[in-house]
Amino acid sequence: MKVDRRSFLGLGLGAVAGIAVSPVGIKLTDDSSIWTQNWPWTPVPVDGEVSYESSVCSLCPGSCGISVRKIGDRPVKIEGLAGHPINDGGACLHGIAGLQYLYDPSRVKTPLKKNGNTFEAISWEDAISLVAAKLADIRNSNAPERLAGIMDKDLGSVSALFKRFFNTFGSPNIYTLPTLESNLQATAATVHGKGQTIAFDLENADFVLSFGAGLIEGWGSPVNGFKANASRKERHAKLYQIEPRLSNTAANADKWIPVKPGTEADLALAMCAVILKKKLFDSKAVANFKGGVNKLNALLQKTYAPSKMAETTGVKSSDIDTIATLFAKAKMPVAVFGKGRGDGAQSLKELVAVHTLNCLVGNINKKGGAFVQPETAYLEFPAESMDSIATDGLTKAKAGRYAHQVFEKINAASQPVVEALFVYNANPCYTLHGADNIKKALGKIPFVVSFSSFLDETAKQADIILPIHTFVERLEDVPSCAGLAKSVVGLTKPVSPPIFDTKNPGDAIILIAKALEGDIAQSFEWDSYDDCLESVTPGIWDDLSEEGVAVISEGIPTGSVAVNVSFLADNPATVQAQGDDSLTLIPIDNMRLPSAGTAASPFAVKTVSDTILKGTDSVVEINPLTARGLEDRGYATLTTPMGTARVRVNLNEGMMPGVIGMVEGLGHDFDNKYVSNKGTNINDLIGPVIESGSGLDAAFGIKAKISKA
Amino acid sequence: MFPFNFEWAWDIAHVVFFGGFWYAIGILGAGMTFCILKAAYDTMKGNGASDH
Amino acid sequence: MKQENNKAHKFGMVIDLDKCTGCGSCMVSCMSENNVPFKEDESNKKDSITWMRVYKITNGKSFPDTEIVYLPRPCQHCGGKGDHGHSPCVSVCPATATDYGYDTGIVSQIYTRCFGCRYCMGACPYHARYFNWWDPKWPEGMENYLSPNVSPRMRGVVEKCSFCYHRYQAARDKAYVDGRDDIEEQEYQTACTTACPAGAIVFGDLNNPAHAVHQIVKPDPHPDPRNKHIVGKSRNPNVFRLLERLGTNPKVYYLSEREWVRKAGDNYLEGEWDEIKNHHGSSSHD
Amino acid sequence: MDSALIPEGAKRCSFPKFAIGIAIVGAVLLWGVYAMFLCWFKGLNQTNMNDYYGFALWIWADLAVIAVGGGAFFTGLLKYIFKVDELKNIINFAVIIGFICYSSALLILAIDIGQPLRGWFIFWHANVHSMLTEVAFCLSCYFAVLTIEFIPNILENRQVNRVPFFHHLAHNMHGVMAIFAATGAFLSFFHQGSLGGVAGVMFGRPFAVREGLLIWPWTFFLFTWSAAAFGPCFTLLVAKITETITGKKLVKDNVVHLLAKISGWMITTYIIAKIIDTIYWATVTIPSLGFKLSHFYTNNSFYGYWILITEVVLCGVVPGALLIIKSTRENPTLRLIAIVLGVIGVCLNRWVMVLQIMAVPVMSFDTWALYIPSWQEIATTILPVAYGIILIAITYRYLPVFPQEQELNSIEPATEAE
Repeated sequence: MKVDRRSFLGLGLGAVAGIAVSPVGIKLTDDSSIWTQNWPWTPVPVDGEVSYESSVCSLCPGSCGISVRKIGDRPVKIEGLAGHPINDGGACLHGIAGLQYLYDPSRVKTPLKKNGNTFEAISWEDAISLVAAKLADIRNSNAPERLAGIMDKDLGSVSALFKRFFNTFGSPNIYTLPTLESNLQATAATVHGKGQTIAFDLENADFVLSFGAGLIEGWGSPVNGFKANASRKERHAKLYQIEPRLSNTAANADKWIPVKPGTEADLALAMCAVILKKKLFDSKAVANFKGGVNKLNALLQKTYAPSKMAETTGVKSSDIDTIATLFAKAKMPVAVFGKGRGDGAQSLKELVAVHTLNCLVGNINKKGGAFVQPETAYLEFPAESMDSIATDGLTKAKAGRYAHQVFEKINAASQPVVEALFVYNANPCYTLHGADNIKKALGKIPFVVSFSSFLDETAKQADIILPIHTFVERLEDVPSCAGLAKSVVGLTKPVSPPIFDTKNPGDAIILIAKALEGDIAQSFEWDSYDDCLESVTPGIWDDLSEEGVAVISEGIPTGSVAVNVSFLADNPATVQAQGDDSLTLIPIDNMRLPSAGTAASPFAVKTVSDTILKGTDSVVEINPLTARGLEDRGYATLTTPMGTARVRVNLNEGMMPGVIGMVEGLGHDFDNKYVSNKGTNINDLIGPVIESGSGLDAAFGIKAKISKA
Repeated sequence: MFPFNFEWAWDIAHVVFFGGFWYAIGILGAGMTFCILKAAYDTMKGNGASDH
Repeated sequence: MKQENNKAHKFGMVIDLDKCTGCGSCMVSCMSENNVPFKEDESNKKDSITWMRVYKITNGKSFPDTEIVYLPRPCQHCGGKGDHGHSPCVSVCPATATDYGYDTGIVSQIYTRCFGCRYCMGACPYHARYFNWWDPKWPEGMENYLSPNVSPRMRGVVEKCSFCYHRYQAARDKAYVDGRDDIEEQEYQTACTTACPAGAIVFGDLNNPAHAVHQIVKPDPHPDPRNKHIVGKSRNPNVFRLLERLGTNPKVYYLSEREWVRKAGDNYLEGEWDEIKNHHGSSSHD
Repeated sequence: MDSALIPEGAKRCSFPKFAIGIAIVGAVLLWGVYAMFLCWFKGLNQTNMNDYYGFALWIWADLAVIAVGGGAFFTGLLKYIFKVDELKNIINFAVIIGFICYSSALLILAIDIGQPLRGWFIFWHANVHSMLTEVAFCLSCYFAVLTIEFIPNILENRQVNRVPFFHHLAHNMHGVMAIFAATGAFLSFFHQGSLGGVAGVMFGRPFAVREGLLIWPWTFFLFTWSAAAFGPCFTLLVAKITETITGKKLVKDNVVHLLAKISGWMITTYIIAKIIDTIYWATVTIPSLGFKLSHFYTNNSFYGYWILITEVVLCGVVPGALLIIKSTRENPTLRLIAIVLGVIGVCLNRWVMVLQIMAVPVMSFDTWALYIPSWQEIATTILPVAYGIILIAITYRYLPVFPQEQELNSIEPATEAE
């Protein structure tokens, strides 16, 4: 048949009409929509049996109890553990987002060895033998003190294992980074004597005078702080917050007293002067003070009278008088110290001056006051086995009082001061002031071993990285600390099998010790860290393993506490900010960003306001009066003696004029696009200022200038 | 859209709305059917393309 | 639909703004409970999916009289004018992809039915609705923490807070297995409520006088004599709702002892606030 | 080479010239099509819309083309129902413009929705309480009507008309066109109205919300009215543009004057209603919600009172007055100014009722949200314009669109263009 144009047209139209009335179209339409409802690239979570496991979060010193919801083997959600003595159900955003750390594909997945500028994966056996070989060399050269170590804290059995390792190795050079707990211990040591720590009974105090302590910004045990703060409303307890910025704590407080940055110690002393002058102190308590109360009083009345301190601190002398009086007359007052989170740079003068207020009103070891108690001790290790190299090594002087001094020494020296460095759970290349100098110092150390879950700033400087379990994968004892009124030990449990080829840090150090053989190996005779933990916690293991938590002490500590005021009576100098510019740059602690070495989780970063981080720029807070010529959200160049940063500006009436605030916890530079390369690390812009006497880095800020970019 | 869709309810809103809708569809459908059938009829009856 | 008991629930929330610290736990708890995705840059808050968003509000005064308050904003689960269930979004959704549960008072969102017209987003004055502008992507391996209780949303649909409806379903299922008619107050709590470390969020059934929310809110059973569209106004002088005057009838109430905070919850003409502020439901004017 | 397709007795430009013109506009069209596929395959992240601007440029374009496309239903209504017979000379063109506008609107909607493959859920799972449902149903049905109205014109093509069946079909369709037109007017009334209702029912948005009659807010009636009023302006404007480009007079002045007069009276009555509505809204509706008028027009870098004054006075009162006064109406320049202002006015009204609603903060602590469209949005918005030009060019070339063309151009054909 000849197909002419017309019949072709007819056939075509017929076919179209046929298809149109057939179910093909409807079927295709339906199928395509069903396809969009099941796009293969949109994940479908696997279902399974639901179970809950209790554990403890060790992301921060808070030591909160957590409940991990699991579907089959896989943890899917972290929540606060109801009934836990510290957090009773509440949880902070970092803990809740903890699984983003666990499953993070940018974790260190296997042991790594640096090869030029890159890392290559090696086996655990190779990694341990490389480390052991290097350490053996150091010992063979009879200079065991040239092994240094840095840990995040000096608490719990893993830290104890590291210390034990250093002891048996023969090096006194093991350091912790400044934490609230270390600052509390330093304060207690100065006022009450060594081996003690201070806690604050915030749940009961009826007048909290906080010298910049970010009680709801991550200070101490954050969730506990939130709870204590929230309970103020029902208890009708007052909170007076002293700091240069309208922080969340200040905003939540009954009164915000703006103070010039770095003059908190002066203000506290002025209040002491008022209390002494008006005889508002607890005479019974003060009668037992040692170290020259009269000398101190004379100094305070002469140098720190409110009239003299008004100009210095920016607080009216009448206000100083009123607040000091309110504080002294309150039934259960407590003065809290530790600016921001209380970690990082702090001045001992300030800490002691504020604590002296507590001592003066006699609230030590009283309900609602400050608790002075011995440091938590529950670990019972067997005696160490020491060889002669170890005993000799331990007699050598430490390379510095604190970690930053060691780094300074390394940078200054032409000879190697440290041959090898262990870094455990710490990120000094990010958290210490003048972070660039720390990196430089690490570069000068021939052999750096990092025990880390993440390839953070410090791990990137390491020669060997030993990947460790996250808190979701490991067993560990987690003692509470950080100013908590009760002392408990929680047990972190491996609720998830290890996602990658990682180990418990305790196991890593045991393996290294065993590889070194001899006395060191003998001191680490456990089969595994898990065995070790059980054997060194004989008093509480039953509670720990069954309840997940052991209460060491709670309630008001008994017994009298000595008070010595000689430190203040000698009138230590107040630390000044470095530089000559007219403005002062201060760090802001924000609950949604951890200031410690670990970067925030993607979820936490997502919650960060656009007045803190915009795109990849840090946004600095500045009072409109100070920000002449700067536009809100506009770009600016921020310059300090340490460096320059391009930032954006947030005109903020809650900022004291003359002060620039910049959030801590941004500006990480490692390979994780969700949390890194965002904003500026303020520790690059601030340099350390060492407080004479205490040796602490007390740089509360730095002088700065800002101009339109 | 149809009474067998599970959102459907025999309430005033559905009756008015879909009443109007099906009414309009009905008119258009009937009108077009009429035109097409009539055109086919006209085509078969006459064969010129002249009258207008 | 058959209900467990004769009386319909009306789930609602009270958030104590004096206790809220702006810590962000509720936001993250919500994200991890509900499989909310994240992307590289979340600093543009206008395209950042946060079912629970915490606003920072200031009193607008200069230093040192400035004050700030944080206001967590989940979906308000509006009952619409007269609380008849015609919430601003439900009434406009052309495809019945968002619906009002008359037995719970919860505004649902059916992701597989939403075709992404975004009319509901335009209709919502609280910006509680979010569009999936991008395909949700989790870094390799991170999809392992996704919960099977809430399906991840595909690109091109709107999502929002569901008052953790899956938790209600789970609680109801459990009650059914236990042979109980109804669930207990503590059995059904949203992820933000349980996470809040300050205990600032209280959740429960506004229709149940035994529940804490009811006791705090003391909802007025009568329509507001000033505006008949407003139902369930709180008789607690410190409690307010966001944009109550629009007649959206949210089921999220806020509590604050600070007057400027309560005033910030709605819009007032000059002088109007002083007239209105002491009006707390119909009974206060009897 | 395509002379066999060109209407008998009509002069058209040479095919190469026509082809070049089409190619140029076609390039723009392809740019738009490229952007369209980007949006479909990569998603709406290609736009600058966000969670504050769920409705943006496209929805404005959608409402605007439907408003200016209103000329089709209103002219049809006048022609077939009210028997205003002169309008038969422009009805074909009005229908084509309507067809272009409505097909564009449907295309834009298909790009705008996040899940185009599920777009039919709006019918299948219809929520009859939603104004958008009403829009979708009436829009699609009315598009069917426009297609039906357009078909006879297509069938009048010289070659097609030779087929007896098509000839008879065209004839029969003309015969029952009044019924189709009536249905079209009914559908148009509701979808134009429901497009207005889309804004007016948003009681969470004080800038949009209006009181009304039964379930229909006042914007429902204002939108229908304004589409009927300004639609003919657009028909006249496009006819004028076509005349300019072809260099031929295509519609007699008396037809133009009549349509302009009707439009003028519609605009005038509409704008009175609009002014009353605005005053009522400003003095009764929004104060009851706690807002002052200034809230909507200050504290931002774009939306000021100027937009209100431009829309209502400059592009409403002025064209209305120009078109109802005989002397100005019959002055070609002033008439052109009036219809241009009118078209701008109705587009501005749709802009305000879509974008300004999204921009205005409602919560006391919220801020104004402004947005700048991405190039993909702009390209896809220009796409219908290019498509419209091409379709008009083709229909003009091959179909007897203007019944008066031969009469008006019988003596001496002027210079030709596409």
